Amino acid sequence: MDSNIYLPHLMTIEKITQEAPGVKTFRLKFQDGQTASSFSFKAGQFGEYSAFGEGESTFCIASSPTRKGYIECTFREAGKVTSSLARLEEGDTMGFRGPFGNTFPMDQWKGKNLLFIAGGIALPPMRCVIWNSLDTRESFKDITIVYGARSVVDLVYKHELEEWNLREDVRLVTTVDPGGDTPDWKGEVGFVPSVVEKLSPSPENTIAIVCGPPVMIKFTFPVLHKLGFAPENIYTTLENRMKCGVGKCGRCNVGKLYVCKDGPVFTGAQLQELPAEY
Amino acid sequence: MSEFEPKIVAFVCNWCTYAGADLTGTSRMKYASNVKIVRFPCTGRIDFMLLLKAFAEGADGIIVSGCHPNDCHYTSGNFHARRRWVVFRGLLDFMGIDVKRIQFSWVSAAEGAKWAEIVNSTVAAIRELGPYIEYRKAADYLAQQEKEVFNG
Amino acid sequence: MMEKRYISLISLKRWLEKLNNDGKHIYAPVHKGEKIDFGRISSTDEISFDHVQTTQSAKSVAFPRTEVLFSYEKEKHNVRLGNPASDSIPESVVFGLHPCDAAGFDPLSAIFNWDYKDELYNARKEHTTLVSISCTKSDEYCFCTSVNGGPGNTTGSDILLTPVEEGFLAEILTEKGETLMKADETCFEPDRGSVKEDYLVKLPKKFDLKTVQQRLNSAFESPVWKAQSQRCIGCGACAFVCPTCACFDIQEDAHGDKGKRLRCWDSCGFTLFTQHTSGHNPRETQSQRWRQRLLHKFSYMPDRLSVVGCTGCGRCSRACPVDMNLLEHLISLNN
Amino acid sequence: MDELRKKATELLQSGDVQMVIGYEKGTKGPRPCFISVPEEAHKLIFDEQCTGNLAVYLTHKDLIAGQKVAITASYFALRSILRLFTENQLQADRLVVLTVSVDKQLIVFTAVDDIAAYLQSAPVPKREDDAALIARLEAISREERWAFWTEELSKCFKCYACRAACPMCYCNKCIVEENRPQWIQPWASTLANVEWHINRAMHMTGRCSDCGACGAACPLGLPIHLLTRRIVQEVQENFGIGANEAVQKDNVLSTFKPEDKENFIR
Repeated sequence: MDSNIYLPHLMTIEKITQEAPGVKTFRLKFQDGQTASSFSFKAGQFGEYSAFGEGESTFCIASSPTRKGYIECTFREAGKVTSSLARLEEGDTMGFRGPFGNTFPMDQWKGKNLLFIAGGIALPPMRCVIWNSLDTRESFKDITIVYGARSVVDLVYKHELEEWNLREDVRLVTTVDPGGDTPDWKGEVGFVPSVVEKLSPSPENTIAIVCGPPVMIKFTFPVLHKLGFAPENIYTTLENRMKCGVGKCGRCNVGKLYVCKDGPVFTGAQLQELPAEY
Repeated sequence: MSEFEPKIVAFVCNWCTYAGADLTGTSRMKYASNVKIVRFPCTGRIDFMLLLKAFAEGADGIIVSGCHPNDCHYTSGNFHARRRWVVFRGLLDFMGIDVKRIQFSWVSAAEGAKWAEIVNSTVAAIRELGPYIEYRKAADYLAQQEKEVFNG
Repeated sequence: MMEKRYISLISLKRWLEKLNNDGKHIYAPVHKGEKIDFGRISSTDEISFDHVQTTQSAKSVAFPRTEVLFSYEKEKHNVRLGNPASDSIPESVVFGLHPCDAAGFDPLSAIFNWDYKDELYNARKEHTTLVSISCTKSDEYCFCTSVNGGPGNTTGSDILLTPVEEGFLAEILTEKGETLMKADETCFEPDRGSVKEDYLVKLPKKFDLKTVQQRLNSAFESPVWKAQSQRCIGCGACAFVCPTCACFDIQEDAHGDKGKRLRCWDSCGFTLFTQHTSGHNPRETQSQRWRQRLLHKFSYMPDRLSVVGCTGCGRCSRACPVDMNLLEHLISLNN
Repeated sequence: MDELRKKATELLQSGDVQMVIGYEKGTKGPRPCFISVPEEAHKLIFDEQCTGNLAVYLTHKDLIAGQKVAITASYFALRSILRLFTENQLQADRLVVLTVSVDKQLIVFTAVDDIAAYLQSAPVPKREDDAALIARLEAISREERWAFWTEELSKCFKCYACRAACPMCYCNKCIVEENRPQWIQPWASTLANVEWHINRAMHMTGRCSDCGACGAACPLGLPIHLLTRRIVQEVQENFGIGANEAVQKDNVLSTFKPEDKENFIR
């Protein structure tokens, strides 16, 4: 079979970072030199990650396309595949198919303010865009990141959060759910939508990128509308269940759109048109 | 052709049969080496699927063994297991799965000799019956794909 | 390409025997218990000619219910992958399928090729020649004429046979069909000039496809889905017998360090089909899943792939344990 | 039948129930229907053809949606209803159970115990074809039985119509969908199918009404209901518990008697 779309690339796990309880980041390198040099992707795309013997799981590529030579994925141990991925060690082999799906239109965002709003384990898909924009910082104006998790310990990318916090050219607001704070917690306490409302960012020349669990999205969108953000200036990524990643297996569609092909990146305006199948 | 050596998997309870099998060893009793023992807390915990999986993965015979009635460490696990086996055996036989390849027994911690006898006689019986190819053949879906393309 | 010939029943059997002797795998409708279904034949005597419809469609010749995507072997830190070889796919002939089944390969091919090309499907399809037989009877579940088809429709077939008098009018429709005919051309006589339409079953249109599609475009929130799906018990019978349903699952058959990744049939009607690991389910209720099935076939596929996802074979309704009659629902949408 | 329609109208009109689960005329035979307005009660039918087990709908949460419902139950469906009561899946004050006896009398059950009493007194509908096939299978050799079942079950494509049609299969997640560990291979191939059907049958022990809905639902016509029927027989022969009794008792496999048969254990 010359071009078997279900055959994964073999990847070596170069580095494993424990981000939070049950959450790990893998840095992966292509074992095949030719694939490694020809591989390219854009912010927002995802892949199918294989644990051989268990199956595949879908995550966004969490590293920035500006960082060459590797890709990263961050996942929480939840089901069969992710639990088995979590048992792998540095130097082990896993599989990767991708990149799949559409991308954030970062070229169109040049010269604008970027407002990132993320909840829990949804920072990873956004981390790709954040680093992409920080690595090409001159292309954008103000960059604001609002990130919330259930509790302090659940915040992922803690080192990077510190790094962003220290940067002059980034405004970082972190928050944890009420009760999730610790005595020395210096960030906000409250749910992401209410923190955004309090922050009251200006919609002027601003793109909002929202990633989070369905319930967070559901409550954040109205806040953004209230603040005056036009639906076409709000972006999100949908995470419907997928198997094939290539528009065939029939799982991920929302109405007539396939999240794996037409998404995962959608604008608020597109979501208004779509039936609520996500 | 080398002689057929039956592969036997024994599912045994920790408290009686496993201790009994231990006694067989410490008493230096010789018995057939064809058995791989899998230890469970109780016969009540031995799911019938384990037996089917053993056959599918290459076992030619199976021994399931635990405490005698009224001796269960958990009072009634073996009674529950017994009921399950009654129904399971009946169903298997009705489906044509060879129940002669499954030996159920009660072997207490003191019955080292009985364990040796159970293993030896089971090995002999399975040697007589031959490898359980019939069952494993059903597991090979690639060989069947030809036929199954339109069965499916 | 189109050439007309005549073939007598005796010659037809001789031709099939020849194909069989040439090593081709011939699948044809045969008796399986009380049902008629496709099976590989070793003798032409096994073939059933007088049924209305086989239980299953012919799709599994190109999209088998269980298929190896690749194999793997783990060794310490490394993994070796084994790609299925296309030369292991046998040359196959499906004989005696009806036009609705042959037409079903169009939507299937569209799904497997609309963007990424599914070479596994394509390889099987390429190795298959379809010799269809026009319909001389129908039943209350048939509605091919309402979905751009017909009892003598040539779409998808390589050769279409229409029963006339003692033999068949043979329409050789593709190069593949011609090659197959030439395996023993002596079996085929010159066309006797039979008028095909005279021998076909008359099947009036039951609804207007355009109207149904238009209604569906704005019917997402309609209460009709809930009402229609009350009876549905959520099994996958309709999807599995359907000639165009292509939803699949990917599973792992692992044995120690070795294993295979498999593709197997799945159905949008199953509760867990779309359920996330978190438990969240975008299509939580049976009515949402029933709606997905209808909209996918009659709205999304025409829209995205320019092909209707239904050929009117009626199998879903025949197979349904609770008589979810698709035609009845389409007629009610039409009205 | 008129009596049944009258009763259904009355129940809906008085607001005593919000829905009647019954049979209506379908494409070829009777099919399930759901009547929620008295004007539609005339659609209801009930005769010997009405063999599908409507009790399956009683655990469909989207359908029932907290309503009080009435159901027209066949002999076997009554057994299933009893079992669902035993397994605490039904509330007696939210359900009206109706049946039509062999002498065409409408019976409205007022208590769960009345259903049990009716089942004892009414004749068990005969399924002679099944009995004949079981007898034939018992008469042939074990090897021939294996050949029979592997041939039949090799056809199964795992549409799970058998499971969907069964009132006892109300689990949110079926054992076949459990993937940690993957007990049963979820794809369709002979052994994976054999394992699935053994599991299905075993999980029915002492719970099966022997209605045959699983086999009737099978689009491929596989006689899988014989497996559950065989289990019913095993329970009767080995433990002396008949189907009517089993559905009312604690699960056959979660109970035991010290004197249970053990002639096969050494």
